[in-house]
Amino acid sequence: MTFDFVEPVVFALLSIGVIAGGVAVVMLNRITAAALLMAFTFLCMAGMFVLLGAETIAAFQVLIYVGAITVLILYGVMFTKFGDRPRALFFQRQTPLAAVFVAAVAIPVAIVALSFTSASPRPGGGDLIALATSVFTDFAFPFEIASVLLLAAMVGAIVLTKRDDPEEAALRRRR
Amino acid sequence: MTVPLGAYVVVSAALFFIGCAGVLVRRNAVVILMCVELMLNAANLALVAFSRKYGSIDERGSVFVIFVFVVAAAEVAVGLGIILSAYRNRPVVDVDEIHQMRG
Amino acid sequence: MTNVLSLLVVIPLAGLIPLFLFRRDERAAKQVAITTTFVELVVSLWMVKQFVVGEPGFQLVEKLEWLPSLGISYLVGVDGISVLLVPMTTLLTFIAVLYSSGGAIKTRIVEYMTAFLLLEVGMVGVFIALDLFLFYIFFELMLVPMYLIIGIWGGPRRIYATLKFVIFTLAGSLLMLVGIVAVYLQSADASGSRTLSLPDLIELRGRFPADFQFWVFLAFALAFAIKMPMVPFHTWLPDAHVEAPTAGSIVLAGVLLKAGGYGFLRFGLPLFPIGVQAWLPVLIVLSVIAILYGAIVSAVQKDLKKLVAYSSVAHMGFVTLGIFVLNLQGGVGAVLQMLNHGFVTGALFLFVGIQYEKTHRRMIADLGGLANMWPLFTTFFGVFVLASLGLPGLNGFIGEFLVLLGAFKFGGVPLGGLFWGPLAAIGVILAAVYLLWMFQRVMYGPVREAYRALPDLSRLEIACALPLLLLTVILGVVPQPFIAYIEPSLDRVIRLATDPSFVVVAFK
Amino acid sequence: MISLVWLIPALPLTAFLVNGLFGRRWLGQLTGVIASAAVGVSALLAIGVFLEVVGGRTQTVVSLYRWIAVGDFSINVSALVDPLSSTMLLVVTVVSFLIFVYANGYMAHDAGFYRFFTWLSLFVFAMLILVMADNYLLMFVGWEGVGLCSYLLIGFWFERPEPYYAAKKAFIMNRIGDWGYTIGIITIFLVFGSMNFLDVFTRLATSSMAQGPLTLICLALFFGATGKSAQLPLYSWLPDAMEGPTPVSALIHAATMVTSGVYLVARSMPLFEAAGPSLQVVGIVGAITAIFAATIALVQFDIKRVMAYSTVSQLGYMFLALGVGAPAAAIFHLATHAFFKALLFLGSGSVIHGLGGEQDMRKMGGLRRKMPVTFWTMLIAGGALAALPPLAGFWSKDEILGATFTEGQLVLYAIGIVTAILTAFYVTRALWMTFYGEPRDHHLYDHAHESPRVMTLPLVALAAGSAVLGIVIGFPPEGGFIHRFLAPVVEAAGVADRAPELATIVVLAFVSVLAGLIGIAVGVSMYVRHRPDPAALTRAAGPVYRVLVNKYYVDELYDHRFVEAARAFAGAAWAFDIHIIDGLANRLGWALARGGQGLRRAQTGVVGNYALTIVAGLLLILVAYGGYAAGILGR
Amino acid sequence: MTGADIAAVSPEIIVTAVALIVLVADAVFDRRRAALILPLLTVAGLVVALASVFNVVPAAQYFRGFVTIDAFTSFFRAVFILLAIFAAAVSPAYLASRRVPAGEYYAIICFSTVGAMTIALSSDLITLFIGLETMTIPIYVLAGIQRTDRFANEAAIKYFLLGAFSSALLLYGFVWLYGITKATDFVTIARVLTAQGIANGPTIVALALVTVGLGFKAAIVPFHQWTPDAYDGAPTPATAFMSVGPKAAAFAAILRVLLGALGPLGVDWSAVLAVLAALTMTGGNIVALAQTNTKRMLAYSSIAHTGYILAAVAAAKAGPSAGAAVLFYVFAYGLMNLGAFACLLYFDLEGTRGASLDELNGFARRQPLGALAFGIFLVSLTGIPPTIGFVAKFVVIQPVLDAGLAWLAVVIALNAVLAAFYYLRVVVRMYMYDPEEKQPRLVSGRALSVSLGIASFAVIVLGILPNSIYRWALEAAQPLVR
Repeated sequence: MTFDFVEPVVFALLSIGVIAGGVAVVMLNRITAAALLMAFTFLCMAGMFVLLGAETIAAFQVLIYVGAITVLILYGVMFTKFGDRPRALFFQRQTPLAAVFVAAVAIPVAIVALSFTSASPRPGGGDLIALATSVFTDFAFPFEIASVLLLAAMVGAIVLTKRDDPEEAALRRRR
Repeated sequence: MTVPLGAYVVVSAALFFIGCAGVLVRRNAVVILMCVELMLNAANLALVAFSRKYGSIDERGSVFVIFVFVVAAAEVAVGLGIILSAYRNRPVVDVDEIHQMRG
Repeated sequence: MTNVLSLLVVIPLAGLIPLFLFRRDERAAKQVAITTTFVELVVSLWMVKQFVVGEPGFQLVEKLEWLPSLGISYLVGVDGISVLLVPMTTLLTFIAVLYSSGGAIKTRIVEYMTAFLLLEVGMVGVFIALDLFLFYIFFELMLVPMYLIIGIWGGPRRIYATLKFVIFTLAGSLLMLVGIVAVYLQSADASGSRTLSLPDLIELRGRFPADFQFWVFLAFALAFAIKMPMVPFHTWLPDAHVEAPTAGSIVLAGVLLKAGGYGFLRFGLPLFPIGVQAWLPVLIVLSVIAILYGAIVSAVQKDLKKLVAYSSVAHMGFVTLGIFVLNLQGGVGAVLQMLNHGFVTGALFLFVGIQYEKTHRRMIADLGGLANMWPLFTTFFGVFVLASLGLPGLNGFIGEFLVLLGAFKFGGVPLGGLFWGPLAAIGVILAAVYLLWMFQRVMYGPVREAYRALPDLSRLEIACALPLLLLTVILGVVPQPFIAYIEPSLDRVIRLATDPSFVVVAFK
Repeated sequence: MISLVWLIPALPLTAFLVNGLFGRRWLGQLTGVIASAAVGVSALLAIGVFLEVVGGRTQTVVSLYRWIAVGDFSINVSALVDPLSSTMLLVVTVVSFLIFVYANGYMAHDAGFYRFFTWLSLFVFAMLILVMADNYLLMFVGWEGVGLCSYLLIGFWFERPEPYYAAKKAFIMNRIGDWGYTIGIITIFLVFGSMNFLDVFTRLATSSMAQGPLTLICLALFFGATGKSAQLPLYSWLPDAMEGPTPVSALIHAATMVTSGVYLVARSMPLFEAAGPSLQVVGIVGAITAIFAATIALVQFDIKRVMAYSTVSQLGYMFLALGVGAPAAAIFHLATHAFFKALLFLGSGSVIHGLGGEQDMRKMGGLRRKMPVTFWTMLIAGGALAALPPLAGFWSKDEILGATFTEGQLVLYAIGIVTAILTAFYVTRALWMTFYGEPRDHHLYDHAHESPRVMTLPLVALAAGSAVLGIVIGFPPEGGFIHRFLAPVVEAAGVADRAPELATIVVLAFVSVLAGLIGIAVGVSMYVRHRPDPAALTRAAGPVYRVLVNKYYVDELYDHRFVEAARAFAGAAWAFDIHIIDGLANRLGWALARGGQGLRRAQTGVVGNYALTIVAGLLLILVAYGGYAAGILGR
Repeated sequence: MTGADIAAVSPEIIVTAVALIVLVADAVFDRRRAALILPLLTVAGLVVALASVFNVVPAAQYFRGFVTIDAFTSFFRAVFILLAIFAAAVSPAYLASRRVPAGEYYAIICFSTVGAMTIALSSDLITLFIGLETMTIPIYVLAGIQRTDRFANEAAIKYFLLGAFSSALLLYGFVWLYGITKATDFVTIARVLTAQGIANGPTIVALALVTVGLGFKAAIVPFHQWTPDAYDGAPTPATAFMSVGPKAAAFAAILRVLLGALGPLGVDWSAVLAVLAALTMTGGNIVALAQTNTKRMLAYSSIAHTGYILAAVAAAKAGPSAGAAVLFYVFAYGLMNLGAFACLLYFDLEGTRGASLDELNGFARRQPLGALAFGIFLVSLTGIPPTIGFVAKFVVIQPVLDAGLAWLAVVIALNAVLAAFYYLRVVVRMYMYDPEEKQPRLVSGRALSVSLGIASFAVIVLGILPNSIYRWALEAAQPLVR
């Protein structure tokens, strides 16, 4: 088709969005804003998935990340409420050192990353059927285990956050 | 013309290490959690890219992504739980103020 | 009955059971321990009786599949070298337990006796094990009980002393463990089957290349040198002895040190002829240094126990010298010296302990004039001192003289026997110097009022000392029967160690 | 009789065991009787053995059992009975018996009576082993045994410090000598493949040996001998040994033990003959010791010390004899000396006994009236020592000097003569100061008394010996019985016994007698006529005198310089042990602990830091892998 | 999905079931009865699971090749379940005294065990990753389960944040592997890498990321720093479990991934792992020397032991003996280290963490058998015969030397000496000091004492007769060598 310049352009825009969003999450002072920008990053990511022709994944991405996870984290932010800080105080003392190290690792990795070259790309089109079948046939066992994982996580979250029973409350008060 | 696989991988790498840097530099535990999520997402991007660009192979990559979603969700749930339960005891979320145990 | 050796290992373990049952009753515990060690002693003598004199090889051998997946087996046996060391061990243990039951130990008798029985298992085991793995297990099994004995029932600085003892010993033995594993791997044949049994390894030692032997022998030598101890690894000894309870010192000096010299003879020489040749100069020089250095340092000791401890360093120097001159006289002398040192130094520690129990002094300067009040004590102690300084007619002389003879015959590098022999002989003079000096300052001189009332040896103490005294005299006057046990096996070991087909390689 | 030879040492051994085990509790004074009886019987046996040897069984080996045998090294416990050893047996047992009897009286009131006889019996046993042994190693047993007993007996009164210091000094100096002995005998084994006298000498005769090893052997053995027989440089223990009871001095430090060095060399004569220069050394050392000790004896006031130095000097004579290749003469002198020197000691012992322990001659004087027996017997002994004919000393010493002269050792001969003069002088001096003149300490004098019969009888017996022994076995000179008897043992093959013509013998004898007379004359003139007056002479010879009185300052040198140096060295060694060897170990532990503390600080407790560490680790690992892949780090 | 498949994973199913049953039971019974019943239920259920491990399923691939059942799997399954049983058995007294929600506690242990077992049987990256998370995430909760304890909170936060971070790294490594080899199952990955030959850029990155990720789980220096804090803060029985279960699982993962999938790159990683092993054991020991709190000291010592195990991994080219060494050591380590931590339960009162050295003074007088057990565990950790710890050292040194890493063997030996120093210091305190005045009372639990008795006895017996275990480990290691 003739609009084959579309993909690069969209890709460029999306990747700018993804990276900008990420940087913002790291740099922004206001937690809530950071959380929202994370959601934005996730959205751009979903766009990339679409661009890659993985609509189903994109859909999941929107549902789980933009939906569930962001909301969860926003809750977390609100439960652990606190005022914004002066800039000096929200980076750790080790920041410069950390920056150096991360750069030292990231740059070579990024260069290496370029060496991936695609073989014949697969024609676009839905991936739902393929996905579903493989998940419920080949990947049956990991899938079961994943459910155990979710169950465990649920139990854990509950046991950690459920209301204090009287003794515990007493204990806290004693502190 | 189509975007080469390398480009996707580079973007994912970039996002991954941005998240990585976030973990290293931020103090707020919740923000660190977000950064970890970014890293996972970067992994997802690479996965999808691989699985779509390699025509020959099946959906393993995409399936892997699904599982990563699950893991991410679980981590966030448990992580927030931990952070909150700690916050109840001592209203602090700055990780570098949490160092009663050291040495 | 052929598995008398296993019996020797089992008896003390069996003794633990009644000990555990009577753990509330101290008298019973004492009796159990004494009986057990006595039975052990009797059985060990019975073992000697079954031993056929003149056979160089291993006898009373027992073999049991133990770790087939590792090619390791429970293999025990004795030859002329070990057959006498076993009864020495059991005798000294018996005496130690007997003496301790006389009130020298006041607290936690049951644990104490338990430790001693375990210790006896380890000590006997070391002398009868023919599989390197088994040997190592027994070698280490000696460690923990002695660690407790020093650490719990020891003197004021016991913690420091006992930790030092364990750390030094472990440092050596763990390197030896690496060496053992190396031997194990090297023993693999084409089919990959490996072994650690000494007899097989002696057959297979052709597979040990020169550089391999160089390093692995070093690993073994370190372990044994620390155990002996050889200068400069000896500094744990004075501390351990000073802090250890009397019985502990007896066994430590009498038996544990022997494990080192025995190890050299049993494993070092036969397995690594080239390694031995390579390290020979160092070992000879260190031995002579130990003889002189130990004597010189003992000469200025203010503490009786320290003095005896350092004298052990010198005596062990004779043992190593005798071993590494690699000739028959030297070797037999070394083994005899091990026996003699076991009896004599054991006795010396016993008497220092008795003396301390009475006077509560161990500083030589605080003592004196004991001879007048304690004629019996003086006589016993005097005999052991004389034996220790190598007076002809007593046992000490035989071993040292044979070692010197071997040293003179020694033809190896550097400088040869006519240099090292006379040098080592000086050690005999020095022994006279420091021992007599000690003896007369402790025994002679005017009676101190403080000690006037103190009693002479008690019956128990005499009972402990008498066997040692008799052995001291007998070994000095009629050593030949004992030599007859040792000689053939030792001859075999020396041949293995000096087998030209190996030694030639060492010098190319 | 010879087959019973082992009974001779066995009896004293039994006495030792019996007295040792039961003496303290039950036997008490009986111990003396038991011991004396045992030795007496051995003496009888010894006489029997001696006669049998004289009768012609000149070489018998009586073997008990195999002592040590390792490989090519084999030693039996067996006795060699030949003229030499039987002579020694005789001398030892007889003299010992007399001294034992004497000691019964002398020690009667000592608390350690039983101990004394226990150890004295042990000594006799050891001494007999020494002389009977048929190989060097067994001889070494006796050799060390007598050393031990002398240690025990010198330190007999161990409540006082001097005796046990003297005892230790004696033992350690002997040990130093034994170092030489050990080297000697082991080298003998290396060279000859045996330590048995007969094997060694036969091999020596049959095969030709290199000079080097032989010389080493001989010098080493001789060094041992100097230790036992108190020759330079290891003589200084003997005078101090006088701290022991007098019978001990008489038996051990005059008659028997100290002569064992002479016996050793005589025994090894073939070796010495074969190793040329060493014999020369023996002679020179002997001569120098002789004159050296004699000069010291000139000025001592302690009567026993005079005798001690005299002993050293006389032993010097014996070595001189050995050195000039006249072992028979040496043994001859050994025998006579045993008698008259023992007598001198016992005599002075009796004097000391009579004066209640006083040993200083300056406090004595005029005692001849108080204790006649002691006086007359000591006079005989003194004459013998001064070599007045026909007393025993004359014959033996005359032979030594004669041999020296005929060997052409004129220097040594001169020394010998001078020493003879000195000897005569100091013995005169001693006897005079003790028995003549006016009593210088009246209190002592009044309480002085003659010793009991049990002590005087041995004196008389010994006096008889000192008087006639020489002429009995030593006449005619160079051809006496003793020569003919000992010749086969001690004269090495090939050494033709020189038979000098009568004239020389007479002249030499005359000269030595003259020397003796001169010495006596000088002594008499000095101490009877005070011309020259000793005091004046002392003042005149100030520095020389001081040197002599202080025994050439040798004790100072040995006891202080050497010992101090040794002690300092040992102290340094110990410091090294503690601070360097042990210190290193401890410091290592300390360093590790500090390292742990340091690393603990890396554990900040801050999550961010941990994460950063992880990333740093990631970086390092990337580098490492990259390096390996690029082959920089090498695989 | 056939019956065979179900049968193949029956142990996992049973353990999960146990978890659910316990949760239900916790809801049903009141606290007092629950305190008694829940541990019984757990232990019983786990024993059944253990039995089911040995039911004969032919060694093969199941679930379309996503599940590998072989000797290796069953060995690790057995180890995990054993450790879970032990951990469950020693806990009750503590849980009661600290009011820890028992039901969730046991359930979480079970969930984590399921994850661990999944790692052991996984045959591709995805399953392994899921298993790893299923094993880890419950442990985060376990560390913080005692909500009212600040140390527990801190431990949980640190462990979680770093854990999530390292998981991300590991995941990214996996992703790259997938990108390079176009596959996620170990066999194919190995094949492709072999074909590709020498390591190139992407491979190196992937390898590095995987090493770091797994290194973190196993607490290898320098990725170990979470260990002391997490172990220290977590409730002691949780620590006991954390210190062995996840570590064992981590090594299962390391073996599966490094040997199984990345075997072709062995030359690269074995050299690096050797160095890391040396660093790990030395670092762990030296810092442990400086500790005064026993719990923390044991935490560091567990790092040192990781080093020993890693040495065996680095010696992989020595063949099955290396794998066997890893398995045997993991087993031995699990037994003795869990025991050692459990011994601290005697001292673990409200508001204290572990026991300071002074608190240990005269322990032998106050609790002779407990002290004896502790002593045996410590001696075994030191590696002195006749204990399983010694045999473990022996079987580890063997492949290390065989692989030509003599220097590493010597380092191991010297480190054992170093370790003796602080282990024996504890024995000194227990046996050679007298009890202090008015020491806090000791917690006493019958279940605790009994299980400690059994464990210490096992340490000795298996130290004298280790043959069966070692043979099992050997055949379990066979599938790894291709």
